[in-house]
Amino acid sequence: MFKASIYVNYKPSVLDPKAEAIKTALKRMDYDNVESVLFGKYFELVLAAKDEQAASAQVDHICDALLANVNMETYRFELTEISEVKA
Amino acid sequence: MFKASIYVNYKPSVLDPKAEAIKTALKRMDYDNVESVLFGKYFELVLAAKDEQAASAQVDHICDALLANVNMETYRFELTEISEVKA
Amino acid sequence: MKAAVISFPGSNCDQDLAWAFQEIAGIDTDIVSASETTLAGYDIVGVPGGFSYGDYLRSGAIASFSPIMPALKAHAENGGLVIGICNGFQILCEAGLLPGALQWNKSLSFICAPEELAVVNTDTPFSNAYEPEQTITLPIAHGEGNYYADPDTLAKLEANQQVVFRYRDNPNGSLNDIAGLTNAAGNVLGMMPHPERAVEALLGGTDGLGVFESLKQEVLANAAR
Amino acid sequence: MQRVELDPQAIKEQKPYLDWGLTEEEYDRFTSKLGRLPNYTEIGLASGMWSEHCAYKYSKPVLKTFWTKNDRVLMGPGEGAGVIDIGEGKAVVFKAESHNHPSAVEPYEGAATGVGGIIRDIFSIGAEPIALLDSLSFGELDDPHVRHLVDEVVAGIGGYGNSIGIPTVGGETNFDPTYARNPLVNAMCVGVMNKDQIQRGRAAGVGNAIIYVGAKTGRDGINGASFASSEFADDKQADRAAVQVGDPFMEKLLTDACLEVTRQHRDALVGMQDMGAAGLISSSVEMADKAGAGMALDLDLIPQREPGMIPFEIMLSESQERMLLCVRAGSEQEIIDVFTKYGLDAVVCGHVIDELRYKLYHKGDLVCDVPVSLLASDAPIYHQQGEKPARLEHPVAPAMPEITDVQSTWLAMLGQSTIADKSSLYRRYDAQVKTNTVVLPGSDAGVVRIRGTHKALAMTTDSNGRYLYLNPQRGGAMVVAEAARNLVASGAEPIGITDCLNYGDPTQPTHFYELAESAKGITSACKQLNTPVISGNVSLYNETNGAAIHPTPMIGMVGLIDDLATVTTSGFKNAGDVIFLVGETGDDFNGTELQKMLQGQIAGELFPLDLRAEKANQDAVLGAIRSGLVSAAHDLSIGGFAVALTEMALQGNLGADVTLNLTNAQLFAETQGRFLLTVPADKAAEFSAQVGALAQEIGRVTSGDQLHVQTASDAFAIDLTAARATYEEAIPCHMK
Ligand SMILES: Nc1ncnc2c1ncn2[C@@H]1O[C@H](COP(=O)(O)OP(=O)(O)O)[C@@H](O)[C@H]1O
Ligand SMILES: [Mg+2]
Repeated sequence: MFKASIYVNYKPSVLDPKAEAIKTALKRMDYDNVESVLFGKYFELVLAAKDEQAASAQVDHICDALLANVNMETYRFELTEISEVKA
Repeated sequence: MFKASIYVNYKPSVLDPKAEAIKTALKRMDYDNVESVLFGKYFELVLAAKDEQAASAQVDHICDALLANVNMETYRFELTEISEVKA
Repeated sequence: MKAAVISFPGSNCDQDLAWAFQEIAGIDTDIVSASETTLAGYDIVGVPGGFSYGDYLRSGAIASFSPIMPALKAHAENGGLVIGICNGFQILCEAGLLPGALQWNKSLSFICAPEELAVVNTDTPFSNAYEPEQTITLPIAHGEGNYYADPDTLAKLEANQQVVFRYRDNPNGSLNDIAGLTNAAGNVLGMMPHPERAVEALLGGTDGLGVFESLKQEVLANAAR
Repeated sequence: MQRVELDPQAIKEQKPYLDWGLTEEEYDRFTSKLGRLPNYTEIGLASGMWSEHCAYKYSKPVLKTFWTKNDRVLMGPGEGAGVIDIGEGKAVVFKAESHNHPSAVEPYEGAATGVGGIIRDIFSIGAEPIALLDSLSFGELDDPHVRHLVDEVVAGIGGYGNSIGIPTVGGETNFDPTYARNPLVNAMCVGVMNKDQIQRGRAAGVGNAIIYVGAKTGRDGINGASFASSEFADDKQADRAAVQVGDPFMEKLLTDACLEVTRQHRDALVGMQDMGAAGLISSSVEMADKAGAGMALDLDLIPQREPGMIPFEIMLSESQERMLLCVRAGSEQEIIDVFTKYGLDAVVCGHVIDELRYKLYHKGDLVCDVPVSLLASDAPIYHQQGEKPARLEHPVAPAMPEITDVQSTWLAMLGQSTIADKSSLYRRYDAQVKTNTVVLPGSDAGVVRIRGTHKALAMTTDSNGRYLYLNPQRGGAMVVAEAARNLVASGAEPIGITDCLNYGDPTQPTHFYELAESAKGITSACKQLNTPVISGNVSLYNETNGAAIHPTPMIGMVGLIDDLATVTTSGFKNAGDVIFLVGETGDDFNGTELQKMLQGQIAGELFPLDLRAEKANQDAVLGAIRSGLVSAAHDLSIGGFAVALTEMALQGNLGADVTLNLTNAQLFAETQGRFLLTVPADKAAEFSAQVGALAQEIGRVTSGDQLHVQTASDAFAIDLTAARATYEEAIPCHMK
C-alpha cells in the first residue's frame, strides 16, 4: 500500500487571483514581512500497487489526467510505502 | 528568511464533497485500487523573521486567522530557513 | 437537422439550452445523458452550463471523463459542430477540445450580470448572423470564467482568428478580453456568456439569437452542399 | 469526540440534558409520561424534539393565532411548505427558513445549508423549485467582522443556489447595529406543481417501508436544533461541533430523483419529508405522528459516514441532503431503483408498525421504545405571559428632524447601507438560470413566468426591525403591507405569505410580548390584504450576551400575475411620462432611516398605519396597472419619496421634474401606503379618471440627468451622476 502526497500549483507564469487576494489580506493584517505567497492544492491518495514503480506510474497518470490542469498547473508528488490503512 | 509549507485539511468529521467527487471520478477512470482521497490546500509563504520561533508564531497566527477556517479545517506547517529568496 | 444537449450530473442549463434550440431556433433537439456513449445522427452538440459533478476539483475537470466524451471528441474530429457554454466551455477546455483554461474570476466572486461583447469574427458557424464588430449584450453567470492560455497558445489562436467574442469591459480578467473562441478547425466554440439566456424579449433581450441562427444556417448550408 | 452513554440512573443524577437545552421540569415530564427513567438515546431524542425549533413550545400559541386559510389555500402550515391554488390546475408552494445561528458561527456553510434546507422543503411537497429569495440583516459595515459575515453569507447563498441551478430572484439586505453579532440569514424557496399531486410527510400503513435517501449520516450538526434554540454568549463561539457542510451537487440529484418519484411513482409513495432540524429523529417521528402510526427503525442500516456512531448521534445528526420516504410494502425496489439511477444511496431502514410506539434498534438492541406522540404532539407547550418592555411605556419622541441642506441630506440618504444599491451583493447570485426570470433583482419584486401559461409569480421578502422596536404590533402589520406594496408595484395580486419570526429569548416576558404583539399586527394586515400565512419558521434566542435583536419578523410574500403583459418595473421608461404620487404624506419620522442618520437613534412613537387606506391605494394601483395605464411603478419605503424617485430615475437613466406640496423633511418621511407611478402622457386623463383623488400628479419624466424638485419651501436639483455614484458605490466602498 502506498501513500502519495501530491502538490498541484499554478505555473509561475500564471497570475493566481487567490494568491493575490491572500497577499492583499496579509498586507492589511500588517504582515509586511511576507515576501511571497503560493497557493496550491494538496492531495493524499492511498492506493494499492505491486511496487513503487507501478504506484508512481499510476499517480503520475492520475495527476496528469485529473488532478492538475497542465495548461496552467504543475504537480509533484512523493510516495511512501505504508503497511496498513486505517478504515 | 523562512519558508513555511502549510497544509490545510478538513477535519475528519466534516463532510468533504470535493474528495468524494474525486473518488467517484477515479472509480470511473477504473482506478479501483485507490482506497482513500484527501483533498486539502497547500500554501508556501516566504517571510522574514528574526528567528524560527518568531516565524512560527507568525505563521501560526496567519493560518488561524486567514488561511484555515478553523470551524471546519485543521492546519499544520513546516518551517525551513532559507538563505535567499528568488523574486 | 438535429441537436443534442449533453446533460451531465450537475448540469443546470441543459433544459435552457435545449429550449433555445428547440423552441426558439426550431431545431429538433434531444437531451442526451453524459452516461451515453454515442452522438450519432446529431448535427450540433451543445455542452451546457452548470456545475458538472459539483465542479469540486476544477470546473469541468471531472466531466471531461464522462462516458459521452469519446463520442463528443469523435463528433468534433469529424467536423461536427460543438458549442460549449459556460461550464460547457470549461469542459471543452479540460477535455482538450479547446486551447487554454478558465481560472477564477479576478474578483474571486461569482458574477451574474449583462455584459457587452464585440463579435470580432463573424466568419464562423456560430457567429455568421452577426455584423462584424457588432456589439451585443449577453448575460454572464460564472465564478471561473477568467480565460488563460500560455503566451504561445494565445499568439497562435489570435493569429488564427479563433477569438469570436471579446468583452468590451472585461469583467473577469480574461486574457485579451476573450469571452468566446473556437478550436483551430473552427467547428468547436466555447464561450462564457449565455446566448441561450438572451433569446426572448420578455426575459430582457434577444442578442443571443444570432448564435442559434448562425448554427441553423450553417447546418442548412452544409446539407445543401 | 467520543460520547459516553450514561445509564438512566446516571442521567437522572448528572443531568447531561441540561446542556442539550432540556430543563429539569421537562426531564421529569418526559420521565413520568414514559413511566420509567429514559435511557441516553431516549432523552437525547427528547432534547431534539422538545427544542423550540422542533416543538415550537413557546411560539405555538402565537402561531395558532395566524390567519391561515382562504379559498385559494390548498395546504396551510403543518407540512414542509404551504400550497396555494393559482389556477389552470397549477399551485404555488413556498416557505422560508432561518439559519441565523449556524451563519453566525460559520457564515458560508450556515447560509449555504439554509438554502439547501429550504429547497428540500419545497420538493418534498412534490413541487419543482423555481426561485429562491433571501433576507439578510447584518450589523454596520464599518465593523470588519460584519464585512466578513456579509461576504461569506452572500457567497454561501450563491454557492448553493447557483450550483443547484435555482435562480435567486430577490431578497433584502439590512444593516443595523442590533444585528452586529447575531446576523439574520433567512432564505425562501418558491416552487410550482400540478395541484393534484400534493405530497405529504406521512408514514402510514402497517408494514410499509421507511426508506432513507441521500447523503450519509455523519457527526455534523449534532444538537443543531437545540443549538438554534439557545442564545449566544461569546464563550460559546468556541462551540463548533454544529457546523454542517452543504453539497449542492448531491441536492440537485436528490431534487431530480424525488420529483421523479412523486410524479411517476405516486402509487408506490406514501409520504416524504426532508431531514431538517434534528435530522432523522424529527423527520421520522413527525411522519409517524401526523399519520397516527408507529415506527421501528434499524440504525445499523442507516448509511454512515463515520464509524462508531452511537444512536444518539445517528438520530440527531444534521447532515445535509437527506430525505425520508414511506413506501408501500412490495414497491421498495421500484423506488430504490429511481435513486440508484441518480447515483444516490437509498436503503430500507425500517417499517411502519402496528403499535403507536417509536422503536429504534442498534446492533441488535432495542435502544429506544417510547410512544410516538411523546416525542411529537405531546411535547410541552408553554403559555408564556408577555410584558410590555419599558421602552414602549413612555416613548420619548425626539425633536422633528431638521433639514438644513436638503441636497446633501438627499445624497447622504442614498449612501446609507440599508438604502444603497445592493447589486454588488446580488450580482453574486445567478438570477437567470432556468430562463424564466422576467424581473431580475433590483426592482420591487422578482418575477418568474410559469411556462405553459400566461401567468407569472411575483415574490418578495421584507422586514423592518426598527418599526417593530417602536411598536411591535403596528410594525408587524407594516412589514406585511410593505411586502404587498412591492408585489402590487410589480403588477401582481398578493396571494399569501410565509414568515421567519426572528426574536429574542421567549422565556423573557418582554420578548414574548414582542412576538405575540407582532403576530397580532401581522394577522390584521394579512386579513385586510387577503394574504393568509401558509408556512413559516421560528427563530428565537437571537441574542448575544443577553442583548436581543430588534423583533424582526421576515415576511416572504408571493403574488400572482395573470397576464405577463402587465408585469411592471420601477425604472422610468420614457421622457414625457406623467408622474403621480399615490397616498398622503405625513410627518412620519420615528423609526425611519432619516431619524437614524440625523439623530443616531431609533426612538419615539411609531407613526400610524391605516390598513384600509393601504388596501385602497394598493387596489387602485393594481387596477391601473392591469388597465395598461402605468409605465413604471415603485412603492415608497425606507427613505421615502426622495429615495424612490431617485431609484426610478437611476434605473431608467432618465430625469424628472416634480413639484410637491411637502416640506423638505417630508421628502424622507416613511408614511405607509404610498407609490410613485408614471403614466404615458396620452393615458394620463384616463388614469386620473380611474384612480381619482388617491393619486396626485406631481410632474414629468425628463430626458436630462437631473431631478428638479420643488417643495413647499425650496426649489433645487439633484445631479443624477453624483446620486448614482453615492448610491452604487456605498457598499462596494465599505466592503473593500
Ligand atoms: N412562523 C410560522 N408561521 C406559520 N407557520 C409556521 C411558522 N413556523 C412554523 N410553521 C409551520 O410549522 C411547520 C413545521 O415547521 P418546521 O419545523 O420549520 O418545518 P421543517 O421541519 O421543514 O423545518 C411547517 O408547516 C411550517 O410551515
Ligand atoms: Mg419596494
